[in-house]
Amino acid sequence: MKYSYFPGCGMEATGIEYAKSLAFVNRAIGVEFIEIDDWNCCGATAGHSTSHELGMALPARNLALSEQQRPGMPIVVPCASCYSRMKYALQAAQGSENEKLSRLIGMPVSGAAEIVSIMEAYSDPVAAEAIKAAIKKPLDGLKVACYYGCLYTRPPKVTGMENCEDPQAMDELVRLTGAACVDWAFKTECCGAGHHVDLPAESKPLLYKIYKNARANGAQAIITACPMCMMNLDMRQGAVNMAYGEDFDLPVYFLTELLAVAMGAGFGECGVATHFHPAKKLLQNLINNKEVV
Amino acid sequence: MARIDAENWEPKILAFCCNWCTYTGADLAGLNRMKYPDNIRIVRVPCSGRVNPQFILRGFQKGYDGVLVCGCHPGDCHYTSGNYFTRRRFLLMKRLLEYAGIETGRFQARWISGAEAAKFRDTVLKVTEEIRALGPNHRMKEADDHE
Amino acid sequence: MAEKNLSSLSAANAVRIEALADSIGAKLHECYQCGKCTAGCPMAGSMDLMPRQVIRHLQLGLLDEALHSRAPWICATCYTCSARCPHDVPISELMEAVRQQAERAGIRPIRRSHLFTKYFLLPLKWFGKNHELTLTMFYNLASGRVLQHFSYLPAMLKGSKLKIFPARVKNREAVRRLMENCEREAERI
Amino acid sequence: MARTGVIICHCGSNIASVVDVERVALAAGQMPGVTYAATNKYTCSISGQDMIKQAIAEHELDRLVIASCTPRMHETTFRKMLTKTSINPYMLEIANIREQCSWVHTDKEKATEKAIDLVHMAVAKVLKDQPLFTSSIPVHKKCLVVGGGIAGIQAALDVAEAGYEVTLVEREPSIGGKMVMLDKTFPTLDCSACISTPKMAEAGAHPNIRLMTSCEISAVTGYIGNFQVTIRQKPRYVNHDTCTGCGLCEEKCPTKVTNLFDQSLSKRKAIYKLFPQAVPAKPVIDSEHCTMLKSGKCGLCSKLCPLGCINFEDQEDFITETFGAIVLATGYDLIDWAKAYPEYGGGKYANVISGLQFERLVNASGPTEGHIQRPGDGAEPKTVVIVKCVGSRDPAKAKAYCSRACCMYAAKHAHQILEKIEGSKVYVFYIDVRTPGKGYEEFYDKTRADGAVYIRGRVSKIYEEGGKLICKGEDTLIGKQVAVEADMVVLETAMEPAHGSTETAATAGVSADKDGWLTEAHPKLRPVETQTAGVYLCGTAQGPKDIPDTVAQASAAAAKVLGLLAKDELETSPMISVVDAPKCSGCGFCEQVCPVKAISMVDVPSMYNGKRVTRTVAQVNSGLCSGCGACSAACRTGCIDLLGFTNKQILEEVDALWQE
Repeated sequence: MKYSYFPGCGMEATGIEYAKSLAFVNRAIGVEFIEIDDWNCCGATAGHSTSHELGMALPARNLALSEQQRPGMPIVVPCASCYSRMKYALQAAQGSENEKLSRLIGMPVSGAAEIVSIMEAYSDPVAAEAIKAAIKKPLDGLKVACYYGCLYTRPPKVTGMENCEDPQAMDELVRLTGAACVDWAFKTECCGAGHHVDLPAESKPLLYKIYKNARANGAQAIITACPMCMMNLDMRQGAVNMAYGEDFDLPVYFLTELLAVAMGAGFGECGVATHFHPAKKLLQNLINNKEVV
Repeated sequence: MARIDAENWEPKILAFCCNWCTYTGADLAGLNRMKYPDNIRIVRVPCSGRVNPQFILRGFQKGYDGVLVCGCHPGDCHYTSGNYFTRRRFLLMKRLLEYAGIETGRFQARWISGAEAAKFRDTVLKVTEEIRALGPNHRMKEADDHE
Repeated sequence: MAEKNLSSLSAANAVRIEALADSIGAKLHECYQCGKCTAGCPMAGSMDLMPRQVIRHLQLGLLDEALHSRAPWICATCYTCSARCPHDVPISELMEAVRQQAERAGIRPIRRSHLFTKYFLLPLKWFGKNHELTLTMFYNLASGRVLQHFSYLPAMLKGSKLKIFPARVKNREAVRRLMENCEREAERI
Repeated sequence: MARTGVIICHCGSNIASVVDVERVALAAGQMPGVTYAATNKYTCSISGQDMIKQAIAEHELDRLVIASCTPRMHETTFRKMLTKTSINPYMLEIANIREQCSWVHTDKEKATEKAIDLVHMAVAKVLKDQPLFTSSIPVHKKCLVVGGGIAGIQAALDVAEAGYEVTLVEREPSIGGKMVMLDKTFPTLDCSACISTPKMAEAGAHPNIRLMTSCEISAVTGYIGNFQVTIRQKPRYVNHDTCTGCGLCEEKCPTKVTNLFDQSLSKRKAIYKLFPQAVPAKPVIDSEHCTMLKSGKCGLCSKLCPLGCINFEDQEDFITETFGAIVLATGYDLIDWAKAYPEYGGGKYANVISGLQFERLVNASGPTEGHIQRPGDGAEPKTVVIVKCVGSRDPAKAKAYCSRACCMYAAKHAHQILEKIEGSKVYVFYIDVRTPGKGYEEFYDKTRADGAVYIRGRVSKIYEEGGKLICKGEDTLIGKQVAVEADMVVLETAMEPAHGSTETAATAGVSADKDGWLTEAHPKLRPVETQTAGVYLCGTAQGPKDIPDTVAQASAAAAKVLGLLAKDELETSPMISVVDAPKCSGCGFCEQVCPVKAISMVDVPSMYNGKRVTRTVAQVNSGLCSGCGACSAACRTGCIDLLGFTNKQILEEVDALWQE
C-alpha cells in the first residue's frame, strides 16, 4: 500500500515520537508513506480563525501538490488538526469554491484525492491483517482509553465519521495488540490543545475532566493519534495534577507507539522513552512480567 | 363464630366500598394475591355518596369497632359529584360521633382508586392497627341480651 | 443595561450579519434557541455570552454585542455544538466568522488570543511552516508572559522536540503570495 | 317464606384451597330462609349453571346466593342464566369469597369464618330483594345540532349522510361560524372559505338537514332518545319562503351599521346578509338599527321588494320538536382584550388589532379586499409586531389556559405579512411556541425562514410615539430589554366560550367548567359524551382547539349519535331510585344532589284533613337516573330509595355480621 503523505509541522517537532513509531510500523507491515514534496503548514486554528480563505488555501496548496506529484493517490494525514484542515480544503475544492482556491494558491486543485487518517489507513483490511501478523509482544493485561479528540470526528459532515460520539476505529486497532480498551465517556471531548498557549488556565479543566473519566473507567493509559492532543495530554498532566491536587498517572501513547512496542520495537526506537509524563515503566513492567511467567 | 373474650379480642371493621373504585381496587389486591388482615367486611355500594349516615351508626350499634367509607378520588367519581357529598357528610359524621363520645378514629374515609390495590391493602393494615389500639367499641354497642 | 431598540438598528448591520452567515452557509433563523450548543460546550464556563446567546444576538441584529463578546475567542473550535445541533446550524463556524470580523474591525476582547494567532502566522509567512520557538519567543514577549512554558524547555530539547532552526518550504515565495492573496480576499468582503 | 338457594363455588382450588367450602355450605344451610345449600367445582361453567337451574326447579327456590368470585366478574353471567329459570334475575346476590377472601388471606380457619360471614351478609340481603324488571324506552331517530360553525356542520352532515334527520340550529342569520371569517388555514394555507363554503352549501341543501338560522334553543325536557326541545325562531322580518335573495333591498337600504362579521372594520346595511356566501343566501333585518322598526320611518326595502317578502310585523316563534340525540357545538368567542390590557392601549390605538381582525384584513373578501392596511389610516404597515398569549396563560388578567391555536395562526399571520408586504419586518413576541400537529413545527420553521423574528418574552407595554407603536419587551434569551417601533400590532387573543353557550348547555343539562367550557363525561375515555346521556359535544364548545381537531371531534360526536339512533329502543337499568310519594316532604334536597338531573319536583293532588290540596313531591325520571343513590342518602324522610341497594338491604347486610 502506498500513500501520499502530509506529515504536518508537528511531526517534525513535538510529535517526533509519532514520526519514529510510524516509520517503524510502516516498515513492519509493508506500508509506504511518500512525503509530499515541499508541503507547507496547514495553518491550523490560527489560519481559519484569521480568515475563511486562509483556512482553506494553506491546506489546499498541499492538496494541489499531491495531485501534481502523485495523481489520485490517497493522502494520509497523521495529525487530527491537519486532517481536519485538509478535509475542509478538500470539500471546498470539490465545491463551488474551487475556482477561488485555485486562484489563491496560484495552481490548479481538483479535490480528487481521498484524505485518510492513520486510523483509516491502518484499518484497511490488508494493513490490519499485516499488523495482526506483526505483533510479537502482545500487550494483553493492559487497559487503555482511546482518545480521538475533536477533529478526527467533528463535524461529521466534513470528517465523514459515522459515529462521532463513539468512534471505534482506534479501539479496534489497539485491540490487535492484545490490550483492552475501556468504554469511557470522554473519547471525543475537546482537550483544549488549541488554547494551550493563549488560554492555558481556561483550558486546564478540559484536561482534568478527561483524565478523571479515563481513570474512573479503569484506564492505565491514554492512546491518541494526534501530535497536538499528545502534547497537551502528555506535557500538561503534571500541571493539572498540581492545579487540582491530583495524582493522575496516565502515560499517553501514540497509537503507533503502542503498535510498534507490540511489534517488538525498542522504547527508544519508537519514542516511548522521551515523553514528558514517564511512559516507559508501564509497558516495560507489562512485558517483563510476562516474560517471567 | 367464636365467642369474643377480652384476650382473643379482634377488631371488627365494616367497610363501605364504592363499586367503581375501591371495590375494584380490593378485587385487584386479590388478583395480585396481596395479604391483609381478615378483620374487614366489605359492603358493596354503587357510590360512596350512597352511604347513608344511618348505615354507619347501625354499624357501631351492632358492635363494629370501626367503620370505613371508601370511594373514588375527589374529581374521579363515576357519577361526577357523589364523593363530594361523602366528604361533606364525613365531616359532619365525625362531629356527631365525637358528640356521642365515640373516638373519632373509629370512623374513617379513604379515597382509593381501582388501580390502587396496594393502597387498599395498606389502608386495611393501618386502619386495623389503629382500631386495635382503640380497643373494643363498648360505648355505642346495643346492650347484649345474651349477657 | 441599555434597552436595545431593534427598530433603530441600521440596515447595513443586517447586511453585515447576513453576509457573515452566508459566508459559512449558516441560516440563523434555523436556530430555535434550545441551548444544546451551550450545554455541550467545553469552554462555556469561561465565556461571557453563551454560544446560544451569540447566535441570538445575531438573530436580533445586535452585531456589535456579538463582536465585542469574548466567547468567539474562547471557542476551541471543537465542533461539538455543530455536531449536535438539531437544526444543523454550524455554530463553531459561526463563532469563527464572528471572531474574524472582530479581528478585522480591530476588536480584540482577548488580546492574548489575537497575539497567538498573529505570531503563529509569522513564521509561517517566513518559512512556510510553523516554528514553535519563533512563535513562543514572540508571543511570550508580546503577551508579557516571558517565562510561559519555559519549564518544559529541557525536556523538549532532550527529546529533540524543539527545533532551534526552523524547517523551511523550498518555494517560500508561493506560500507568501498565497497568504497575501488571502488577506486581500478577506478584506474585500 | 323465602326459599333461598346458596351455592358455594370451589373455583377449582382458587377458593377451596383456603376456604373450607363444605363447612361454609353447612353453615349456610343453617341460615334463616335458606332452603338449599351446596358447593360446586366451577359454578360459572355450563355444567355449574345447569346444576343451579336443576336445584332451582327441584327445590322451588325463589332467590339465589352465589359465593364465588367478585360480582364484577360474573354477576351478568348469572343474571342471564336466571332469565331462563323461574327466578327473577335481580333476586340474586353474590358473596365475594375469592378476590376479597381466599386470595388475600392465608389462615384457613379465619378465611372460612370470613367466607361464612360474607355468605351470611348476602343471604340477609337477598331476603330483602325484590323482583326488578328492565324497561325500554323508544328512540326518536332525529338529531338536534346546536351551533352552525364547522363543528356543527360536520356533525350534522355525518349524521344526515347516515340517513337520519338532523335539525341544525344557528343563532346567526347564516351558518359558517368563525371558520368562514378566516382567510387561510394553517399549516397548508388553503383558503378557509374555499373549503368551508362547500360544506355550508352541502348542509344547506341536504335533504336530511333542516337549517334553522336566527334560532336558539330555549328549553329541553325529557331524556335520552326522547328530548323535547323548544326552539325560538327570532323574527327575521323577511319571508324566507318567498325571498329569492336578489339583494335589491340590501343595495338600497339607507342605514349603515358597523359590520361585526368584519370585526367592526367595515359597514353593512340594516337589512343584510351576514356575508356574501351566506347560507341561507337570504337577508334579515337588524331590528336594532332598522329605522322603520325603530321609528316607523323608511320602509324602502318593503316598497322595493318585487315579491313582497318584507314583513315588519314578524314576531318571534316557538317550535317544539322531539329529538333522540343532541349535539352541542356552540363554539367560541375571543376575549375582549381591550378591557384586560390597558397597557396595550386598551383599544385606543386603531392600529392595535386582534387576530380575527387581521384575518378580515388579509381576506380577499374582507373590507380591504385582502390588502393589509392599517385600520387607522389605510397605510401599508412595514413593521408589524405580533403578540401571542394575549389573555391566554395569564391567570391574573384573563385566562389561565393555553388557547392552543394561536401559536400556529400567529405563524401564519407572520408568513402572510412577509409574503404580501415587500420589505416588511415581523416580530413575534412569544412565551413558548407550541406546534403539536402534523406539519405544524415545519410551518413554524418556514415562518422563521421567511424572516419572522421570534422574541421570547411578553410585551409589557405598547404606546404610540411619533406615529409608531412602541412595543417594549424583554428578549429573555439574552436577558436584555428590547423595543420595536411598529406600524401595526396584532394581538393573538385568547379564546373563551361563545357568549351564552353555558346557558344553552345548562338548558340541555350539561355543565361547564370554571371557564365556561362544556364538560365532557370523561376527559380521556368519553371525550364527546356528557353527563347527560344522549347529549354530546364537539368543537371549541368543549375547549380551545384548531380546525382539524374540531372536525375530528365533530365526526366523533356524530359516530356516538349514530350509535344511539341505530337502536330502536334503549333498555334501562331497573336499579334506579324510587320515591315513596306519600312520605315525601318536597324538600328538594334530592334534586340538588342528583348529578344527572333525573329528579324534578312535581305538584300532585292530595287529601289533607279531608280537603283537596296540592303537594310538591320528588319524581324520578327513569330514563335519566344512573343509580348512584346520592338522593337516597340525602333524603331526610327516607322516602327515596335505590332499588337493588335499598336502605333495608344494606342495613340487613350490616346486621347480619358477627351475630352469635
